[in-house]
Amino acid sequence: MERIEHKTSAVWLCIDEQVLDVAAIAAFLPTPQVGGVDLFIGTTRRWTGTRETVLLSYECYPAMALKEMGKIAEAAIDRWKLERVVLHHRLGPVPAGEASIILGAASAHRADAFEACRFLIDTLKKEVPIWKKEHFADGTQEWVQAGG
Amino acid sequence: MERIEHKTSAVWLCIDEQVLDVAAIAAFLPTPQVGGVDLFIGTTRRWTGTRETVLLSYECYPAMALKEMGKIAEAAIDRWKLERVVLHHRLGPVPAGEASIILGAASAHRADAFEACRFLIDTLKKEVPIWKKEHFADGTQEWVQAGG
Amino acid sequence: MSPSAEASPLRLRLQLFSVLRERLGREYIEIEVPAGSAGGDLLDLLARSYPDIAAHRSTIRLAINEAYERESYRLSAGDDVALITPVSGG
Amino acid sequence: MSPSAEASPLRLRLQLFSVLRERLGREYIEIEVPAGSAGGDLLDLLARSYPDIAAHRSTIRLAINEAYERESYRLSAGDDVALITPVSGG
Repeated sequence: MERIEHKTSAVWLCIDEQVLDVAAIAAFLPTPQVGGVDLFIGTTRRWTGTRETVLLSYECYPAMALKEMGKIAEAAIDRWKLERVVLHHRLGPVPAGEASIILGAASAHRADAFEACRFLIDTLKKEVPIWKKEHFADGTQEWVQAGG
Repeated sequence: MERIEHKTSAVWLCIDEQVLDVAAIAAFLPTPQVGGVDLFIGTTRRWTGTRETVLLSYECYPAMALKEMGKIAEAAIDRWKLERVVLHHRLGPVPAGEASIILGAASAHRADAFEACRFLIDTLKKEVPIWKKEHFADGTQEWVQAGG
Repeated sequence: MSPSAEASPLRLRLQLFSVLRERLGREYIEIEVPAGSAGGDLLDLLARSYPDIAAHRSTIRLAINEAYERESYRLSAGDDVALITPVSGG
Repeated sequence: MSPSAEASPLRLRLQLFSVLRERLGREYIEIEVPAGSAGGDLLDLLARSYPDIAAHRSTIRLAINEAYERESYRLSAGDDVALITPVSGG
């Protein structure tokens, strides 16, 4: 799938099969009014108890996923005092240890950034039409059916 | 001041006059047990209402500051299920838009990472002997006397 | 609309993803529903025809024209419909 | 300790930072306190000698040997003392 992206002065949304670029995201977020930035990075966890995951693979409904990500960004901007918001999601295979998602919120004061970032990930996991399949080391595969 | 640093398999503390390296921090945090990483980045805010800040300059009590940062990291590890913790603080002049601090917490599940990261910054601002001086565009300077 | 147009059934093309795409072995279903059908009627019809959809009936959300809609949504010609099983991004 | 050792005053070297370092124009204060003095006694003595310290007396925390200590802490020879005004890192 091709990279799909929407970038304004305040919001940067992206869905892409490439490795996510935390430095570019951290560079985008500050503005002259920003004092605090919170970033959430979701990574493929190799071990869950004694079960080993080799990779997660993600698929999405591209146009709708980007629209839903935009709605979440707008909802966060309505609710907290934010200067900038980022939502980047990786698609396709994401090996253990790599990032599948990076979300960020930048605000004058840190409380807004923390609360908004938590909202971004909690809401994205419920609303955005993206699905992950877990590929275990024993060769089995399984669609994950609920936000985790 | 020379860079002072303490790095183990689980904790990376650093106080340095150089620009903080968010990519290196984001690369350190994941382990095979990590699913969620929360990073807080504190930046020099240029505008507070109509007052313009040119830079913040930081000084510290170096040996004690690193020890206090270590205590905070240990307290977070005791309280939440964390795989890794990072506390990096920049010293000297930090121009508007640049980062003075980057803190991170990595855990199997995101709730621990978010709560721990918030605890790291809130506690650091109260306990670690580091002081900031605000340099305004009108030429005045002022030591900040309380965590902000 | 004329009475004959009202009576003619609605042809829809539904997008499938994730577990439904895999179980049904395809990305789209073409289906006809009676004119005036709601989203819930469509899901009930699909559940009768496809056991794999029946198994997920209670948790499928409808997306119409790239936005979630309630099951009471009245379907129209040209609607872009997708079946959204519980999402798991992040 | 012998009675004469107990009676001899304690010479301490205090580190200053931030606003106190700037106001007093130096990084260290050398001071003698009576043997057996507590941290709070030291702060009271400093406040009587230095108006700039008096102005901050109520918010200064004592660091002894690179850790915060209560004002009841009994000072000893060789203690590494620092005056910590409210911190503002981050």
